[in-house]
Order: sequence, then structure tokens, then C-alpha cells
Amino acid sequence: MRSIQEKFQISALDLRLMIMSMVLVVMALAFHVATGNFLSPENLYNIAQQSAVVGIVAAAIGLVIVARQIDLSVGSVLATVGVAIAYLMYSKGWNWVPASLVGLAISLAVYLYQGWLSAYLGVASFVVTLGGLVSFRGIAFLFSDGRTQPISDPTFLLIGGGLDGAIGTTASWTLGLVASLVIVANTFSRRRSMQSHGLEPRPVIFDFLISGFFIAVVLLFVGVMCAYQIESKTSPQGIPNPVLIWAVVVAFISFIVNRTSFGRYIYAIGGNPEAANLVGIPVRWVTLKIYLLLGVMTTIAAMVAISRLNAGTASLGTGMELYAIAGAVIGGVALSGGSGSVLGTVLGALIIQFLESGLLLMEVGVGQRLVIIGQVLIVAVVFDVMYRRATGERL
Amino acid sequence: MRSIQEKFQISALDLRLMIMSMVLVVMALAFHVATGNFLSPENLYNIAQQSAVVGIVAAAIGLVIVARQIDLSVGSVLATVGVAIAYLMYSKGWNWVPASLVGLAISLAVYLYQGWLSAYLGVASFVVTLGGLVSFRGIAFLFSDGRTQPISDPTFLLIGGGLDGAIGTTASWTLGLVASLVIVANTFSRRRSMQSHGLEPRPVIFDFLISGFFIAVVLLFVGVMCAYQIESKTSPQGIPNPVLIWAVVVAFISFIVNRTSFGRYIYAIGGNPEAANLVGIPVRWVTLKIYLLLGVMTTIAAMVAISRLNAGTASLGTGMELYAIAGAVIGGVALSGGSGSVLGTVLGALIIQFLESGLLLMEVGVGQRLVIIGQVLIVAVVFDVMYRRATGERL
Amino acid sequence: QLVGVSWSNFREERWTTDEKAIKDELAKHGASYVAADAQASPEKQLADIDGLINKGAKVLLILAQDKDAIAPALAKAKAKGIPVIAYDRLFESPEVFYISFNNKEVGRLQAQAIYAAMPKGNYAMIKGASTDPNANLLRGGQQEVLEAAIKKGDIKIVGEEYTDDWKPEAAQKNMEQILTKTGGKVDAVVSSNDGMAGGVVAALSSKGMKGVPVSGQDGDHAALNRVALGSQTVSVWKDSRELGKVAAQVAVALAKKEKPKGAGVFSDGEKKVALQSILLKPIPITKANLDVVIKAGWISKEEVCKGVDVATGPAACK
Amino acid sequence: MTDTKKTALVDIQGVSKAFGGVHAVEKVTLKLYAGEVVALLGHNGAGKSTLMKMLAGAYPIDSGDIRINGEVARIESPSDSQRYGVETIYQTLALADNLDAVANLFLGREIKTKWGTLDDYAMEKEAREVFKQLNPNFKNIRVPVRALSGGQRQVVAISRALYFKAKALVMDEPCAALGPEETQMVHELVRTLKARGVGIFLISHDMPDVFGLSDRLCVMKNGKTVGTYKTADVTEDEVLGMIIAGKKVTRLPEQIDPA
Amino acid sequence: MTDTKKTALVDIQGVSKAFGGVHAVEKVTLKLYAGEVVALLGHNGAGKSTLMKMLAGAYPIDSGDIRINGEVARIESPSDSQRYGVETIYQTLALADNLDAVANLFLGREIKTKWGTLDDYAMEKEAREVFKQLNPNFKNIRVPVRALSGGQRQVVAISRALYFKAKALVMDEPCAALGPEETQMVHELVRTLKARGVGIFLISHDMPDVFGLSDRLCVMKNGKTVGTYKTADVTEDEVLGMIIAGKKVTRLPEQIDPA
Ligand SMILES: Nc1ncnc2c1ncn2[C@@H]1O[C@H](COP(=O)(O)OP(=O)(O)OP(=O)(O)O)[C@@H](O)[C@H]1O
Ligand SMILES: Nc1ncnc2c1ncn2[C@@H]1O[C@H](COP(=O)(O)OP(=O)(O)OP(=O)(O)O)[C@@H](O)[C@H]1O
Ligand SMILES: O[C@@H]1[C@@H](O)[C@H](O)OC[C@H]1O
Ligand SMILES: [Mg+2]
Ligand SMILES: [Mg+2]
Repeated sequence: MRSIQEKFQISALDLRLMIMSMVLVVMALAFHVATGNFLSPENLYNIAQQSAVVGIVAAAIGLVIVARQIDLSVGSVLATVGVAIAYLMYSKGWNWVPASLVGLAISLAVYLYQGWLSAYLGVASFVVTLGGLVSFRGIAFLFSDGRTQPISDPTFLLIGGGLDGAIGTTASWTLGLVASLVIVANTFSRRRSMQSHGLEPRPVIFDFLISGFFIAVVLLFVGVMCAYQIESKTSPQGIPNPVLIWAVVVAFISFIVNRTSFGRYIYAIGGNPEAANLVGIPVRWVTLKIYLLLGVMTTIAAMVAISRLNAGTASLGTGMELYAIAGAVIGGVALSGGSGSVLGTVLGALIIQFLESGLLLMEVGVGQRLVIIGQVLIVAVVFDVMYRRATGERL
Repeated sequence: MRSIQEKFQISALDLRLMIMSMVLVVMALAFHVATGNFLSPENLYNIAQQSAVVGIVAAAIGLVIVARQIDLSVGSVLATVGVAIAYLMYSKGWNWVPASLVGLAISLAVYLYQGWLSAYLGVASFVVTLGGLVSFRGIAFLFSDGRTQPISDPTFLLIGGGLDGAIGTTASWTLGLVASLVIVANTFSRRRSMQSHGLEPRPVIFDFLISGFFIAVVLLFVGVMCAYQIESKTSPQGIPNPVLIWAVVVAFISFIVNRTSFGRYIYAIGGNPEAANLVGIPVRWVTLKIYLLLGVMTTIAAMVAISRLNAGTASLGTGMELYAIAGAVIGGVALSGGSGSVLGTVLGALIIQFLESGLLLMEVGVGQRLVIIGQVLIVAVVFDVMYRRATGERL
Repeated sequence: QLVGVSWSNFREERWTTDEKAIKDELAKHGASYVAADAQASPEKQLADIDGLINKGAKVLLILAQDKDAIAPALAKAKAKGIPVIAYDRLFESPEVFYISFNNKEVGRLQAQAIYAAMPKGNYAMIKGASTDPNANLLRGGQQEVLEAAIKKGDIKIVGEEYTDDWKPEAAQKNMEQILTKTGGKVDAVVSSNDGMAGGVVAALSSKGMKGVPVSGQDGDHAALNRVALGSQTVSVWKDSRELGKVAAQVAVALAKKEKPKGAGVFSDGEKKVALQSILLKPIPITKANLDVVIKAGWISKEEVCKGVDVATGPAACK
Repeated sequence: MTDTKKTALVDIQGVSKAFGGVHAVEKVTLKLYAGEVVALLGHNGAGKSTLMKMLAGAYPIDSGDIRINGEVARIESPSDSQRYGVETIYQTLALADNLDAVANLFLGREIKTKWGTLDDYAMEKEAREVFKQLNPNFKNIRVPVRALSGGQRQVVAISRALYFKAKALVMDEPCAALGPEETQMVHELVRTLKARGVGIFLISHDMPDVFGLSDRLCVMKNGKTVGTYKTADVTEDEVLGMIIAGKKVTRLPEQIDPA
Repeated sequence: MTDTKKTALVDIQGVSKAFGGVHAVEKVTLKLYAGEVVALLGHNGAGKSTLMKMLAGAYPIDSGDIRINGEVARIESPSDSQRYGVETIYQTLALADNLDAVANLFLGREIKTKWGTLDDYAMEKEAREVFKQLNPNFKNIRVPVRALSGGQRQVVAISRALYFKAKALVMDEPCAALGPEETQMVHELVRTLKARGVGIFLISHDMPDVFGLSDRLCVMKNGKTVGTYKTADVTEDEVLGMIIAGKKVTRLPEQIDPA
């Protein structure tokens, strides 16, 4: 097994992603057999949309964890930001753009504060963000005075999906094709770059299979989204906006992780903070930047969340920190820092949502449902662990 | 500063405990000034009792964290065990002793399972116990079918304190004196042992001050508990049972940590699991034992909790994992493993309860109260961090 | 006189209103108010009550998180001779004074309004938190009304879910799954409160389903606006200002060891314990009687009618 | 040649280990007799540490056998190896950074009081004596070893292995971080142990160490053995030739067993 | 003597550092000139690494000054020190174990494409060349350095410091884990750098290294300097006497500056 891996230069990371994808596929098939409509375009469309908020947060929180930090406050911050935006729009009659910008400013301020405490003052991030978990829930409450702030701005409501909140078939297919082209172009440029530096690229057939796989996933996804049509509408939905936003976020964070020094420093800090410091990396500043990035992503997630709910409430995002962290960890981010991938967080978020949706469709009672969800979460990771043990990898 | 530390052989640990005690004292004084009755025997009696459940769990979970593991499931397991015991007593009419033993068996089985998954199979404990957090909540729910199971057995109700659930003045003072004697005897035997091994003990005066301090704390505590009398009763309360149980748990875990190889291995594993393995420590077995110990303590905590509530409910202990972990972390247990003390967890649990109680008495609005609690949690740790920075300690 | 109030949580919008009403009324009688928020934890509620007693409360007003787990607090209050009022949620203990709206009745009103709008078809039931006894009381009341039609086969219940902590997002997800499961064949939704109704309406509208009857309770401002807009059929209004006011008056009376005015006896609980009680009447608010809440000063006309087309909108917005 | 009357203390027979595509150790055969010092040499990454880690139970063996006193040993964990009387000083030292030097010295084999509890002061006393033998300047034995200098840490690791009476000792570059005085003391210790009949595998890059201490030497290159000879028979240049170019010494027979 | 026309590249003046009660470095004065190799010796725990870490910005200085090119340097972090042109090879290597050798080599100073993104292949190519110079057997440069042998790890750490053109170089026991061939290559590198005018502090316990490479040597004991001499003027025995007994060489004047 390992020698194949070696031969084709599949990284441990890619393998992990493949296993998780397999877990996902198996879950989907099992649920489909059990319910008969799990793999319907409608259900998949729903799941994609429902996963977006947690997915966005998980992608960003994954980075935080890679750098050996943690964030427990994210659900409360989401509520604070969400309520603030909704309040400005509903009670103050602001347009959604300035309202969202103020939301962003609040989120950045919050994470500047928490990041400063953890990175510069050196208070354990667990304590800082546990404090934040409590405090910012309070602030969300104060902002809204405990009242639901409804949202009716039709433009803003598009962000969260809903009836017209998808980009339609033409745009979806165009996007799918563009994404495919990017994948191909990327592969080519990588090969060219290797050759130009005198390094031998891996066999063409292999690059072909890998990019073929990713393109197939993209096109299949677009196909499914374009197969779903709401009865009262004249054309199919296509990719829903929240999912599009999620995809952009993931692409952006992937870019940071793989193509920038900032991304590399995050991993170095997570792997060995002392060494990172000795090597001249501004550890504290990099750490603070990670928090600020999380602040941006939390704002985006908050916008999607309140738009989806058509309202901002002080209880928004309660318990979300655990879901987001779970998504990241199930997707392969190690809590001890230094390893993990963004695509993994996507799979992690999807696994969680598959479970919840599938069990709801199966009409299992509350108690049983909880028991099953908990155990399947573990099983999802057990596969991966067993595989790594079998191949002798010591991570 | 550091040279004083050196001279008197105060360990970094003792210093940390002193700082935390100081934080506690300052908080108490501040609250007393603000409310006028924070330091009343009644309030202190209440606080001691209210902290017991979280305190017991925090002490055990501290060990888990020292060994680089985590347990998120503890609140749900507490509920499962609590509901099971209450169910057997209420719905099945069992006596409290066999009911509690079954509860213990359940708890051990649960932690055997989770410990096996983490220690032997190598699944990250975060994932295992996150699964447990969800699953065991479900099981608690299934046990009781969502119904609260009231408890009326008067003997069992003594465990949780309440009207007659304290040991009275005579027993309290006796216990206080015995504890003081143990402290003195301990100090002497330590000095003797050092001398017999040709090592020079620290100055007598210093040992005198340290043991004097601890004895003073013990006696003061007994004094306060004996000063509180419930109006309808003829004599003062003395030490309430939950606190007594907590004290026994802390003494027991302290003993394990300081006097047994098992305890030492926990720290070694937390400091460097690979080295611990190379050195011949049975890492997996030790880790499993830690989980089992946690299982025992969770059962005890569950008994106190349901006895205090006079009922077992499926929602028991919701969110307790965060409180217990926070108690341990605020008390100086490092989430990265390898350091922390049991006495610290006591201070951590007390700090949290001081805050909640103090703010309650201060009549702050809901929103504000949350904001303050969160921030004071952080401040409690900031002191410690700043002190360590000032003295140049790099932990 | 110090009145101690122990809230179970502040997640639903209504409790801030209740709190204000209690505070104001107490102030009028020269009594003072001290409160604690248990954040949905029965353990914390016990600690809170200890604190309130210690603070010197002469009367306790308790919104119980768990009706059984409140017993030790009652015992303590009894030992100290402090009278206890069960606020909004019932717990059965002979000394307790129970002040509430009849929750079964609320459930009945919700179901009646939905049944009137949609006497035949597929119903989805969005229930409250499985940990809140009110959730089952409400569901019970709803069942009483619908029972006959269900037996006859006019109404079919195609989905029924508890909602984690009454959370709107959770209700939204549950509704989305019910829609998927039934292929969108849902004709009416009986939702147990307004917050969740918000989630339900969001789920329906994202499928382009307009005009599906949806119920709620509490008279949340956002919900009343939805009633005006036509996306929600009914919000059973429990004027919590009234409830708070009455509770405050009773508290003051009890503190003075007087007998509260207008008290009756309630013995309709699970254990049939007879309690002193005052039960207020909930009012179902629909398009037709929106003026009731406006006239009562519960909400302003602008807020109710925000975004409503005056021509086609309800009379109250004209 | 392979037929001597004495059975070998440790007999490594055709042992291999691969990490993914990297063949770290390939079919290595090597013996160690009681009272003998066998030096193991080779370029960086040759597989020396990996080979010794299999003997120590830190890595599972892919194929091949290890016999101890003539019987096939089931070594599945470090404690198994210890049970066979093999002590190992790891190149990475294997210290718990958060514990002090005393605790590290006794880790896994603490001194107990008669009640079965840890006897901290007895351990401290013993530790002081052991450390003094190797480094008289080493005083801060009660701070976490994280705060020690490189050489002090190595002293702790060496002391660990020496303190517990081993039958066979594996020393993976024990003097790498040591000063001249400390190195000298380790040399003396090796000689004492040898005299007591302990068999020692010594991994070292230092020619004076190798020639001063070992009876036989074995050179590895890219996971395979180049050759095993009596130390007295070969010259430093021949050894360097084996290490760098993998050139066997043809003028001599290999010396799989001691003379 | 202290009045030469050239200014010192690095001028350490009366620098001290204590950890709690341990005076790791006490009033040490030491100079380094361009194109010069100064060896730093001493028993384990003498304070060598601590002194160098202050120069590298890893520890704050308790008291005293460090001048670079005659001006007092404000070194508050490792990146400050790098900015002054000082590169350091730490005894602990300072590698991010989860990253591969290439990433570690360029950590903090990655090669970028024209769009400012990481140029992984350019880095890989450069890295292969650099590593080849030190260890031709080192091929698995794309696995996490955690999986490398002790010597391979040290090669990565040395390459880091060499790759970036330093004015002054601190080498804390650079050859401790290296094989004979690799050690030889490091020696050659040191000579090349010296010829280019780089000043080098070399910490080593190995007398051949010290006498083969250094122009001057400084011995420390218990945090203080015993003496600083021209390497050519002293004998190995005299140096050992300084290290072990702290005996100054009285027949010679100290050589605070090069001749
Ligand atoms: N971070 C630290 N905290 C506390 N004490 C320290 C710390 N670092 C070093 N020391 C102590 O300072 C003294 C000098 O250590 P240093 O590492 O400088 O020695 P060294 O000369 O480099 O020794 P070696 O040759 O063993 O590497 C030692 O006694 C060591 O225990
Ligand atoms: N855990 C591991 N995972 C993957 N590869 C490994 C692992 N340990 C060692 N290797 C590889 O196996 C080979 C042999 O390593 P080993 O540590 O045995 O070398 P060594 O001879 O001890 O070298 P040195 O003299 O540098 O210590 C090296 O190429 C190394 O990269
Ligand atoms: O008013 C409702 C209350 O009765 C119930 O207990 O909790 C949810 C609220 O909406
Ligand atoms: Mg090695
Ligand atoms: Mg050193």
C-alpha cells in the first residue's frame, strides 16, 4: 500500500481526504437505502445549504486549531454580529451594506481583542474564548434586548439561499466549467513548473486521474444542484448562494494555506512554536492575523445565518463552536496543532450534516438519534485511524 | 523574586496556587464590599455546596487533561448515570445502594469504552468524547423516556446536602483537627525523611509558615461552616456532605498524583508520550486507568448532583464539560498536557462559583451579567500570566 | 419587601417583557426586585434560588426549568417560611401559588386557528424542547382539537419533531427535512411558539410555499408582523405584561401575609394537587383582530404593519 | 565461524524495516556477546538508530528475528525489551521534559517506601550520586529537564540506562553533546560495564571513541551492512572507506562472532 | 590591546543572564571579527548556548550590551538578530517537525513567484542542491522532518543558516550528530565562509574541530569566561585544563582581539 503511495506521490493528506470521501459516500448510500430519498436532488440541495454556515466557520477554525489555538466563542460572536446587522437593518432602517460592514467591524474588534489576549498577552486561548463564549452571548442579548430582529430586505435575503437565492443553471454550469478549467490549468502549470526546475513530475496518467476525479466531483455537484427545481418555479435552482459563498471561502483559505508564507507559518507555529520563533517568524503577529481571518469568516457566516433564518436572534449559533470544531477535527485537523487541511473541514461539515439529515428522514426518535449521531461521528474517524495503523503511519 | 523562590524552594506550582488564592480572596472582598453579604456564613456555605459537583469532576478531568486527553462527554455521562440511579430508585423501587452500584457499573463501562477507543485504538479523545457528549445525552433521554425521576429516599438525599445533609459542629471540628494533625505529621515526616537521606530540609520557619497557612485555611473553613444555622433548626450545620465528599475526592487524587507511580506516569505521558513509551511505561494501560478513575468520580458527582436536585433529569449536567474543564484550566492545568495540580482545580471551581454567586447578589441585568462573568474568568488567569511573565518564567 | 425572581432562561423574546412588567408593578408597590437567570440549567437554578434567599428575598417567583428538579428549592423556602409562586410553568406542591396562562388552552387555540384555515390535509407538528414540560402540554391541547379530524382521516400528521431548546434554526432544519421527506406535501404547520414559527416560515418560503397556515405563541413582534403579512396564521398572545403585573401583585400580597385577590383553585395538573392559582386567558391573534395588540399598547402599528400593503393588508393596518 | 560454543547475548538475524518506500534497514545480521562492545557506524540516515530501536522495542520488526540468549525474543514494546535485560540510551534521549532530572532517572521504575508509595527523597539521594559520577557541575536536578543544557540532558539519559543493571546496553551516540570531561567519564563507565560482563552496542561517529572502546565494529550503508570486523584488525582509513564509499575490507575475513 | 583600528563585527560586553537562582552567564565579554572563527568551549551547562541565544535574540539579556559593527544592537527577537545579519544554528536545531526539509530550509524566507505566492518547485530545486553539498545520501526531503534521522535533521538545520548569506554565524555544536563525511563537508563550508569574510562563533566539544577550524578560542566555566586565547598559541592539554579545572593559561596574554 505504502509503496503505491510513494510511487504516485499521493500525500498522507490526500489519502485521508479519500478515506473521508469514501465514508461520506457510504453514509449517503446507506441512508438512501434506508429512506429512499436521501439522494434526491432536493435533499442534497438542502444538505448543501444547511452545512454552509458551519462549514464556513469550520474552515476558518481549522486554521486556528492548526496553529495550536482554539476558539470556543465563535457561536456567541456569530450571534453578536448577526444580531447587530439585523438590528441595524430592522430597527434602524439601514441598508444591508453599511449594516454588514459595521458587523464586520464588530467581529474584527472582538477577534482583535481575543487574539491580543492569546497571542500577545499569552493567556491560553481556551480560557480567553471560553470567557468570550459567555460574554458575547451577553452582548448579543444586550444588542437585541432579547428581541428577534426580523430581516426583510430582499437583496440581503438572497445571501441565505431561499426561493431565489441560487444562481440558476446557466451560471452554475459556467462556473462548473470555469472551475474545471482552473483545475486543468493548475495541473499543467504545476507540471511545467516542475520541469522547468529540473524536477520530474509524476506520471501523466496519474495527474489525469486526480484532476479527472476533482472535475467529476465539481460537475456532478453542479448537475445535482441543477436537477432540483422548486415546484412553483419555472427553472431549476442551480448552486445556492450560501454554498457558493462557502466554496469561495474554502478556495480562499486553501489559497492562503498552500500558496502564501502566512499559511506556511500557521503550520510551522502549530508544529513547533518555539522553533517558529527562533527561525524569525513573528509568531504573535501571525497568530493575531489568524484570529482576524476568523473574524472575517465569522461575519460572513453570520450574514448567511441570519439571512437563512430571515431574522437575527440572541440565541443564534448556540453550541455552534462544538459543531465547527468537530467538523474540523473529523476532517483531519489535529487538536495538537500543525496538521490538517481545508478540504477536510468541508468533508467534516458534510459528514455531520449527512448524519443529522439522514436520521431525520429516517424518523428515529430523539434519544436514539442522539445515540446514533454520536457513535457515527466516532466511526467516521475510526476508519481513518485503522487505515493509518495498518499502513504503519505514525502521525 | 525568583531568588526568594529558589531560596525557600517554593515550586512554581505553589506560587501559582498562591496567586489563585489571592485572586479568590480579592474577588470575595470585592463582592462583599459591593453586596454587603457575600462573606456571610450562609452565602459561603451555599457556594461551597454549589461548587462540589463541578469541583469533583474538575479534579478528575484535570488528570485526564494532564495526560493530554480531554473529556467532553462528562456532563452527558453524569446525566446517564444520574438518571439511571434515580430511575432504579423511583421507577423500580430499588434501595439506593444497589442502584448506585449499578450507576457505577454503567459509568465504568462507558469510560472503559471511551478509554479503549482513545488509548488503545488511538482515536483522538476529542472525537471520542464529542461523540459521547451526544450519544450519552441520548441514552440518558432513553433511560427516563425524557421524564424526570424524582428522588425521595431520605438517606440518599443526605448525600446532596440540604436541610440535614451536614455533619454538625462536633464532627466538623473533630475533622478539622484531624486534618490539621495530618498536615503537621506530614511536614515532620518529610523533614525526617530528607534528613535520613542526607538532604538538607528547608528552614524550619518556612515549613512552619506553610503548614500554619494550610491549617488556618482548614480551621477557618470549619469555623464558617459551623457559624451557619438554618433558622428552623436547633444547631448549626457544620460541613455539608457534598463538600466533605469533594474534600475526600481531592485528597484521594492528590495522593495518587504525589505519592504513586501511576500519578507520576500521568505527568510523564502528558509531558512526552513518546518518551514515556520508550522508557517502558505502559502508556495505553495508564491512560485507560485515568478514564476509569474519571468514571468513578463521575458516578460520585452524579450521586451528589441528583441528590441535590432531588431528581434525575435527562438534561442534568448540560454544559458541565465546559465548566469542569474551565475549572481545571483556570486552576493551572495546561491543555497541552503535563502540568497542573489538583488543589488548583479546587480553586478554579471556587473562582467560577464565586463569580456566579457574587454577580447574582449584585443585581446586574442578564446581559451585563454574562458579559462580566466571561471577562472576569479571563482576568482571573491574566494575573497569573502577567506574574509569570514578569519573573521570566517560560512555561 | 424584596421579591426574588428565578428565570429559567432568556432565550425566548417574551421574558424581557415579563421581567419589565414585574419590575414596574413592584416599584409601584414600593417593593424591590432581584433576579437570576439559570441559563436553562436546573442545577444552576437551584444555586440561584439559594442566592436569592440569601439576598433576603421575602417571596420567590420561579419560572421553573424543570418541574421536578425544583423540589429542593421549595423545601428550603418552606423551611425559611418564604412563599413561592410558580410563574408560567407549573410545578405541583401544595404551598405553591400558580400563575399562568393555561398551556393546554394555548395548544388548543393554536390548533383551532390552523384547523379553521385548513380543515383537511397534511399537518406538520413542530414541538417545543423535549426538556420543557410545557412542550407536551401544548402538544396535548393541540391533539384534543385535531383528534376527531385525524380519526376521520381528514388530517394526516406527516411530520412531528421536538426542537432542541426551542431554537429557531433547529426548527428550520427540521421543517426542511419534513418537506423533503414528504416531497413538499405539507398543508399546515402547528408550531408551538413564535420563534420556531419564524424558522418554519423561512423553510417554507425558501421552497416557494406561500399561504401554508402556521401557528405560534407569545406575540413576538416579528410574529405579529408575519401575521399582518399573512405568512403566519396565528400567534396566541399571552399578555405577559398582565401576567407579570398580576404576579407582582400576588407577590406583594403574599409578602404581607395577605390573601391575594381573585385567586381560584387549580387541580388539573399531572398529580392533581390542589393549588391556589390565577390563570389568565390567552388570546389568539390573527389577521382579523390584530388591533387588539395594538390597542393594548403591546406593539406599535408601524411595527405590526411594516412592509404590509395597505390595500390588501388586514384591517388593522388600514 | 558462526559456530561458537558460547551463545550470543543478542543475535540479530536478517532483520529489515521499511518506512513507506524508504528501506531503513535491510536484512541486517549482527551479534553481541556478553562483555563485548560492538560499535555501529555509518553515514547519516544509514539505519543505525532504526536497527537499535527494533531491538529496544520502539519499532516493530518487518521481517527477521532477534534472539536473546539463544531464544527468539518477542519484543513488542520497550518494556518487553527491558524485561529481556536490554537498556537503551536513545539518540533523542526520551526524556519527559516537564519532569525533573530525578523523576526522569527513575521513570518507570520508581523507588517505593514500604507502603508502596513513592520515596522521593531516597530517589533524590541516589540521583545525586549517579549524576555526580558523570558531571560534577550538574546541580539543578530539581528543575524540569526542559531547562537543562544539551549535555546535562544527555547525562540524565545516560544515567537512566546505567542505573538499572542491564545485560545488554544500547548507546546511540551517547557522547554527542558531552564535554571532554563528561565524555571521559562515559568511557570509563563503558569499560567498567564491559568488565562486569555487560554487552554494549555503541553507535558513534567519533573514531577515537570507536577505536578506544569497541571490540568489533559493524558499518552500515543505506540500510545494509557493509561489513563486521574486529576493531583491532582495521585501520581508521579502512573504516572511513566503508562508511563513505561502502568499500568492504577484502584483506580480512569478516568477524561475525568475536574471536 | 583592546584598541584596534578595525571595529568588531560582534562585540559582547559584560553580558549576564540568570534563570531563577542559576547564573547561566555572568559578565561575559567576547569579540568576533569578520573572517574569523572563534571557538567557544566549556563543560556541559557552562553557559555557552545561553550566551549565544542572547546574541540570537532567543533570550532577553539581563545586563550588558551587544554591539554589532560598533553600534549597540537592539536584539529583542530572533528576527531582530537576523536583521543584523546574524544567523544561528541552534543546538536544539529549531525545526518544525511537521514540515518537510524543503519547507524548513526556507522557513521565514520563502522563495516567491512573481505574483508573491510560494514557489514550491523553485524551493525544492534549490534545496536539493544545498543538501547535496552536505549529505549526498539525503533523499527523502519531502517527508516531515520528524521522520528524519538525527544527522539528517542536523543537516537541515545547518543548511538553513548557510543558505542565507549571514555576516556572522553562530554554530552550536553543528557536527554533534554528523557522520565523518558530513563533518568533513561542514569543515570545508566553514573555511569557505571564513574566506568570504563571515565571522563565526563555533561551539564544539571536539578538540580536532576546534583546533582545525578556529582562530581564537574562549573557554567558559559556570557562566564565566576562563580565558580567551589564540588557538595556535595553546595546547590541547591547556584547553582541557581550562575546561575542567578552570585553570587560566598564565604563560600567555589573553587575546581579546585577534592579533
Ligand atoms: N530556559 C532555562 N531555564 C532555566 N535554566 C536554564 C535554561 N536554559 C539553560 N539553563 C541553565 O543554564 C545553565 C547553562 O546552560 P547552557 O545551555 O547555556 O549550557 P551549555 O554551555 O550550552 O552546555 P552544553 O554543552 O551541555 O550544551 C545550565 O545550568 C542550565 O541548566
Ligand atoms: N519514523 C520514521 N518514519 C519514516 N522514515 C524514517 C523514520 N525513522 C527513520 N526514517 C528514515 O530511515 C532512515 C534511517 O534512519 P536512522 O535514524 O536509522 O539513521 P541513522 O543511521 O541513525 O542516522 P544518524 O547517524 O543520522 O542518526 C533515514 O532515511 C530516515 O529518514
Ligand atoms: O411561552 C413559551 C413558554 O410557555 C414555554 O415554556 O417556553 C417557550 C415559550 O415560548
Ligand atoms: Mg541515528
Ligand atoms: Mg549548549
